[in-house]
Amino acid sequence: MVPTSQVLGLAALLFCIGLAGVIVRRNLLIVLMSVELMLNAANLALVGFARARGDLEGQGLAFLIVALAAAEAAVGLAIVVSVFRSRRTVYADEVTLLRR
Amino acid sequence: MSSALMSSALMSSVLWSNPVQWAFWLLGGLALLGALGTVTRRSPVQAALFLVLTLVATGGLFLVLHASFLAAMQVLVYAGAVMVLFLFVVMSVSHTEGETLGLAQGTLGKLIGLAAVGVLGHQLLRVCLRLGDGRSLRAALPGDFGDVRSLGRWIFSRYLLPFEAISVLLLVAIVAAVAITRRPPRGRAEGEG
Amino acid sequence: MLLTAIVLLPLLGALVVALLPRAEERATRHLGFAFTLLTFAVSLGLAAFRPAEAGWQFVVQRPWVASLGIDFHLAVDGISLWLVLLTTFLTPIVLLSSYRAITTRVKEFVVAMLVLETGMLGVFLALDLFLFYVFWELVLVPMYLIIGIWGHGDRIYAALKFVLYTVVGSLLMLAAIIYLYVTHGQATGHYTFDYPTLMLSVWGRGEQLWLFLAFALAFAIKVPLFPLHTWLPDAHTQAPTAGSVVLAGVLLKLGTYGFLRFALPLFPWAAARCAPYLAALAVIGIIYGALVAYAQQDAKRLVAYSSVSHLGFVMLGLLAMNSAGLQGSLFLMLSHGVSTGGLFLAIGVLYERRHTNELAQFGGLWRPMPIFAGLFMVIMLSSAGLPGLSGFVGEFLILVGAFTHRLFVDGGEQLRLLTLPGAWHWGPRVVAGLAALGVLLGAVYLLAMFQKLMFGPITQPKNAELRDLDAREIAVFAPLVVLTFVMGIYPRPFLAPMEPAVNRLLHDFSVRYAASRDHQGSGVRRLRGKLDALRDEADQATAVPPAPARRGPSALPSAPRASELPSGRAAGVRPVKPPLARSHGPARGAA
Amino acid sequence: MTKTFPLLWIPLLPLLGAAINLLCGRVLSRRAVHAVACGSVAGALGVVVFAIFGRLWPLAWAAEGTHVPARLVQTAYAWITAGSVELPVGLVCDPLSAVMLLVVTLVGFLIHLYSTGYMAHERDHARFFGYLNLFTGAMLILVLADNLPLLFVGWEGVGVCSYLLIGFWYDKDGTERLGLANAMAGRKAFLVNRVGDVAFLLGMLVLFAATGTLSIESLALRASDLLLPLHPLGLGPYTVAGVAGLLLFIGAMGKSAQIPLYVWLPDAMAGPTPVSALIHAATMVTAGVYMVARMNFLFMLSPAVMGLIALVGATTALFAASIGFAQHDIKKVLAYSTISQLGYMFVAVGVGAFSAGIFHLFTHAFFKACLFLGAGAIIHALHDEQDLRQMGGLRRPLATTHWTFLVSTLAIAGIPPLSGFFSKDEILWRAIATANPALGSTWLPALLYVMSLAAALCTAFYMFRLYGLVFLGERRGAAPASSHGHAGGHAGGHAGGGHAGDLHLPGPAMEAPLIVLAGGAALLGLLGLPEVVGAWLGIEHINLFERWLAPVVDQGARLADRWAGGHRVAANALAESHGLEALLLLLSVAVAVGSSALAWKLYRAGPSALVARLTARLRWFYRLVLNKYWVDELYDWIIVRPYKALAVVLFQLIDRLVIDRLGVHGAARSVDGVGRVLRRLQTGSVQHYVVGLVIGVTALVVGVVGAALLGGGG
Repeated sequence: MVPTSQVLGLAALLFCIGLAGVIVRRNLLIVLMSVELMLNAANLALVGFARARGDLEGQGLAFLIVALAAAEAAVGLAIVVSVFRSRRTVYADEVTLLRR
Repeated sequence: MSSALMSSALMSSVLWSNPVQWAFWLLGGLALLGALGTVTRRSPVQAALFLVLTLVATGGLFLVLHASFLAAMQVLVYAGAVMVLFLFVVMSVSHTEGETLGLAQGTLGKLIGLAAVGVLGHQLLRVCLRLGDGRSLRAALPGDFGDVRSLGRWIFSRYLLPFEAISVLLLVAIVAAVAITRRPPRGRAEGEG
Repeated sequence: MLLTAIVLLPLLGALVVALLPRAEERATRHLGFAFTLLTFAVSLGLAAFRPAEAGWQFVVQRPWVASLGIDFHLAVDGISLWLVLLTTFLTPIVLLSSYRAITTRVKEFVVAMLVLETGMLGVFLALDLFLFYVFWELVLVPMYLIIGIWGHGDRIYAALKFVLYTVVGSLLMLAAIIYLYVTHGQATGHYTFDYPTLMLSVWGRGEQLWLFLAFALAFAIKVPLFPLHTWLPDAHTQAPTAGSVVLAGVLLKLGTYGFLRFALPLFPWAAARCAPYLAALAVIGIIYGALVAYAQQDAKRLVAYSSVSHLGFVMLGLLAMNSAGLQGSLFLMLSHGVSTGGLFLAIGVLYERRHTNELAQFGGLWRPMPIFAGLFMVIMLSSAGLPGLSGFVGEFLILVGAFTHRLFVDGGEQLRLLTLPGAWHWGPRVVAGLAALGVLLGAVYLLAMFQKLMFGPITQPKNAELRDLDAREIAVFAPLVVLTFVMGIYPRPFLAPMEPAVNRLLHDFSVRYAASRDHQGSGVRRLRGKLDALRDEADQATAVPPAPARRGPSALPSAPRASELPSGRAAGVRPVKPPLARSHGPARGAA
Repeated sequence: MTKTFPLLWIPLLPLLGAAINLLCGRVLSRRAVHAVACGSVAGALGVVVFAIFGRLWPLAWAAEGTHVPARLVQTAYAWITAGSVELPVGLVCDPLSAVMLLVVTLVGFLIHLYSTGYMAHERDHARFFGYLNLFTGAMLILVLADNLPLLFVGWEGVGVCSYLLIGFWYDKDGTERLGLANAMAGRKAFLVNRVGDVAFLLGMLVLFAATGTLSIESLALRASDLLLPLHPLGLGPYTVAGVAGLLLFIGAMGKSAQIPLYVWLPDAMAGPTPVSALIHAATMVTAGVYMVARMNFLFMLSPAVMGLIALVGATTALFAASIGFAQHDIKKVLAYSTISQLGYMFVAVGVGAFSAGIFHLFTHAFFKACLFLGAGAIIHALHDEQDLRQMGGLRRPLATTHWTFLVSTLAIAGIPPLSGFFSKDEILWRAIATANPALGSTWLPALLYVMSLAAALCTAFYMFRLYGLVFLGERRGAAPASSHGHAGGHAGGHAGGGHAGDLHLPGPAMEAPLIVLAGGAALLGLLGLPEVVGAWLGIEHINLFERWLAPVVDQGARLADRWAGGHRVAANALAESHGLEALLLLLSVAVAVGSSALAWKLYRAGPSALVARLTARLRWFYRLVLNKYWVDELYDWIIVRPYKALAVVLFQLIDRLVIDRLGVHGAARSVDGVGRVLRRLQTGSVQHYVVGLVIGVTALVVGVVGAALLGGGG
């Protein structure tokens, strides 16, 4: 018997930590990890809801999100690798192709 | 923030006698610890390991929340496949150890960002905690709540389309990863995805 | 149906031409020329126009974007009739003239010209404000390319200046159009861009002013009115001959046409308020343009400034808001299209031979190229407003219109657009007098140019053996020169179809003015019944036409009595009593 | 008394000729071009003669006594109709226009004929004859028009033709100076005319605004409107007739070379001499006089303007005549004499003696055309030598020219019984015998008379000076090398003309017109014998010319009596006494003969020593006159140069600097600046974008949450 409020609060905390990581860290790998973290937090929240409402909607979504996270990780990492190949770095602020 | 959590916890009276609750606190703490580690560790490897900790802890939380199948998925897919993938990449990429926690350039922007995150978190917590208050959970859940059969039936009946879509997405992602990482000059495709 | 064909044929041509292989330059030219000719031929179908009728003819109306109330609504009346014909008439000539001048990217050029023609025709024919705006902007793109790609000198600067100037204006206009659309929709529940429908409502004074200014800015830039004219000389000077001709011949008329069709009738009260200032600008433009033209060393630049001067005349005639003035303006638009177009063609001929427009480079050209000189002279004199040639008719009517300017609105009140508030009622006379000065100044710079080009001995050996016009070039000039004579000697057929349409517009103007005169503040008021209904009754000068009234209880003060409306003749300058008499002291023995 | 008649053919024929010669002149043979040119004008002459003597004359007889003028009319088609403007191409031939028609077609035809000889060697003679025909057509339109705008068409048409013909030798054998000078002269003529034309235009506008019509006939019927008060520029009140009349008269000033707009005429002599004869002596320059006479009802309604006209005329007459003293260019002398004679005509119309004015116009057309053509023959003979100082002793070699020239000189000098005497004397008499209520009725007549008489004195003097310097004495100046030919150079023999020494003798094509014109100059005066003669001979209405014009030109007087309550220029007390008239007649004869004799004496054998001494004594005055009072220079300084400067300044200052630099480019630059600033935000680093995103989300959440909590009463 866990109060939903605590579950959601926990999820919120995880989410914010992940977000902070995305913002602060320069290493693209760690940025990606932080993203995973955020997705994870979302999952947690969903499951919490499922538990609270007593139906499987949330869990279903969470399931999908897990798959999504996997895909995202794959593509993201691929990008990191190719970026690293092309310019020998994995630091976000040294990759400014979006300028111009 | 955690003080807010504590206070709300104190408000709900019956807690202290409840092992499930204890489990939740433990696992939650571990998850937070892992998360903080992930974000703060300088070497990617360590960060990855901390992330694993978080993921596993979350799996535990899923169990606590009657999502047994998801818990299994979490451990298998995340803590297993995804993290292995991460470690592979980390190994193949970062012989650039020791990133200084990047407050060097764009510091101002990052600080603003952090502040924003702080505000955001505070708001979210306010909502969550209020939301939970006084809302009594359904004590009685079906026994098979969240196990493979129920969830599977549920997915393959009602969520079939999204499910298929997701599978296609995965496929696309794999192809994309291959395409992105193959070296143009020598057409030698190496599927690091 | 006919109109749809006229508008879309050039576009079709553009598509076909675009499909041709780049190498086939001759074929491209001929095909493009053929399409413009075809368009002209089709537009001759407008001969079926019934000149006695005031209303819209050849109407095409089918929903385009039904959800937004946007129609594909084309129609022609006595006002747009000749402008359409002018466009379809000028474009083939221009393409023909560019055969030798344009040698690079021929295909793109032809396509651009064809698209341009569609745009111009659309502007003249569209009765749906949105459609109008689309065509209005459509004109911009090909012109930009024509100047920017095939121009000379720092063409990029000129092209950019042209586009920026125009866009600034037209964006404001778009905002105004949307405002009309929304407010009209909210007030009547009928969301539409349809011009005739919108004409059935009047907007409050407060908003009229802003709406009018938004429209007026867009049009004034196109005209161009005095302080907004500096894009014109650059555009003209840098543009290729064909560009200059279309620019002077048709594009400038888009502005004046816009004033006549939209800005003035839609917002009569604001128009009446702003007219004196616009008229002042117009007259300044007339004199200023003529003066500055005299200072030019570059033939094209000189003619460009002459356009500023002539278009000042046109604006003055429009603002006179009486039958003579409006018809004069329309006529001068045509005449200016022919004569100034001809001048640019002639200068283009010289440029082809000598690759310069510097007046100093020429002189004594009459000896080597007499045919050219003769044709040039006729066109030049027509542009100088010589009686017997096309230019004079328009200028004369405009001066009469402005000089005898008065407009019955209702009852005793007569509205003098051209009188500055608080100024003595001699405003119109003075304005017309100053404008008449333009006739003199026009002769000054044109004769100076002609002398520098043609007279005196040949100073530069290169000029001695210049070719005279060949058959193709004569074929280019002949229609223009003939038209110049015809329009000057027998202008009646040109004026006849204008009269009913113009009177109708004047009638609408005065009805709408009366409706909006005491409609302070903002908001849309429907005119009960259709203006046409009002018009019919007004024309047969029978009982009091239904008062323009707001939907709902309170009605407007009664509309002008039919007999006082400027219906038919009364709209014009015919003095019931001599205006001078009426405006000065006791009218002894008047009437 | 109105009949319709196909008058349109009269202007149409020359116009057709012009079209033919201008379009395909270069492929036609010289002979064909001449045939077309002369033929078309001859045709017009034929139609005119038939119209006048076959149709108009009987009508006039029938209408004798009544005030209704006989008129032949035709409305060809509706020209401009817009709003209330309704202008037909309406032609009318009444006694007044009949006179003009005769002059234009007859003199015109003779001059065409003459030109076939004079321009025999011109390179593009087709262009010349085309222009000449065009001019004739335009002039005929001007004369026949029954409404002002149509008249204006002819009015400006002749202006253009004169522009073209003055600048005809635009490159004068490639000699830069002369060629450009000719072109400039043409331009000057056109522009000065345009100044007048603008005033004319405004005059039409005023009339239209006041009466709502521009047809001359219906204007005459709106006399009441013409007398309405008018406040030009809020000043006033003047009458419509006054303002409109003034404006129209300014137009006439330009066309008829009156002070201050006379400056173009002397320069116009740059054109070929037949042009000077036709346009700048016989026809075009008299258009102003014709117009005033045509609009006599308008002018009679405003005595002030009439007085002004008379004064301007008298001043011009005297002023121009004085300049005539000292010119060395034979054509310049004649030009100034033309201006002076035009001044006479304006004196006439200014004192309401319209018929006298037209009569002088009529005679002047003949003797002045004859003089110009004679001068042409001389110049032709001397290989384009125009300087009097190079002439002399041409009496014998150029016999025909000499006699015709002498007759015309006598005529213009006012020696009885030649035509000039009668016409000029009529004007002098009416000048003193007329009172103008607007201006002092006592001093004005006297002043006008004195000035006119002085002008007559000068005229007689400089004309005989001219005659003496050209024909009497011995040939001065070296015989020019015959290689120095005139326009177009000499190719082969002369059209009928032979050579005597170094002279080209004029051929019959050139001499016939001279003789006809001289005959006219001698005899036509008899059409307008003064009343005093009639009194002696006991013949009523001996002045046929006045009788012929009366129905038209007395209209104004009648209207003024009816509407203005007789407030008009009218005959004063003197007019009654035939004695005085006879006295003044003798006086003017004495003056003319006296000064002619003096000139004869002084210049019989070239400029005599006495002349030299006089000029030495009056050096300053001589210089002043020689330089035409420096009027051209004055205009150059106060008008031309400032105009050019203003143009340049406006262009550079307003257009370039204020509007473009500050306005347009300023705006552009400011936009550019803003862009630079904003571009800073685009760092391209992902994380900054994320920050932006987070901030956005946060804002949203805060908003939503805030709302929710408030809504939730929390």
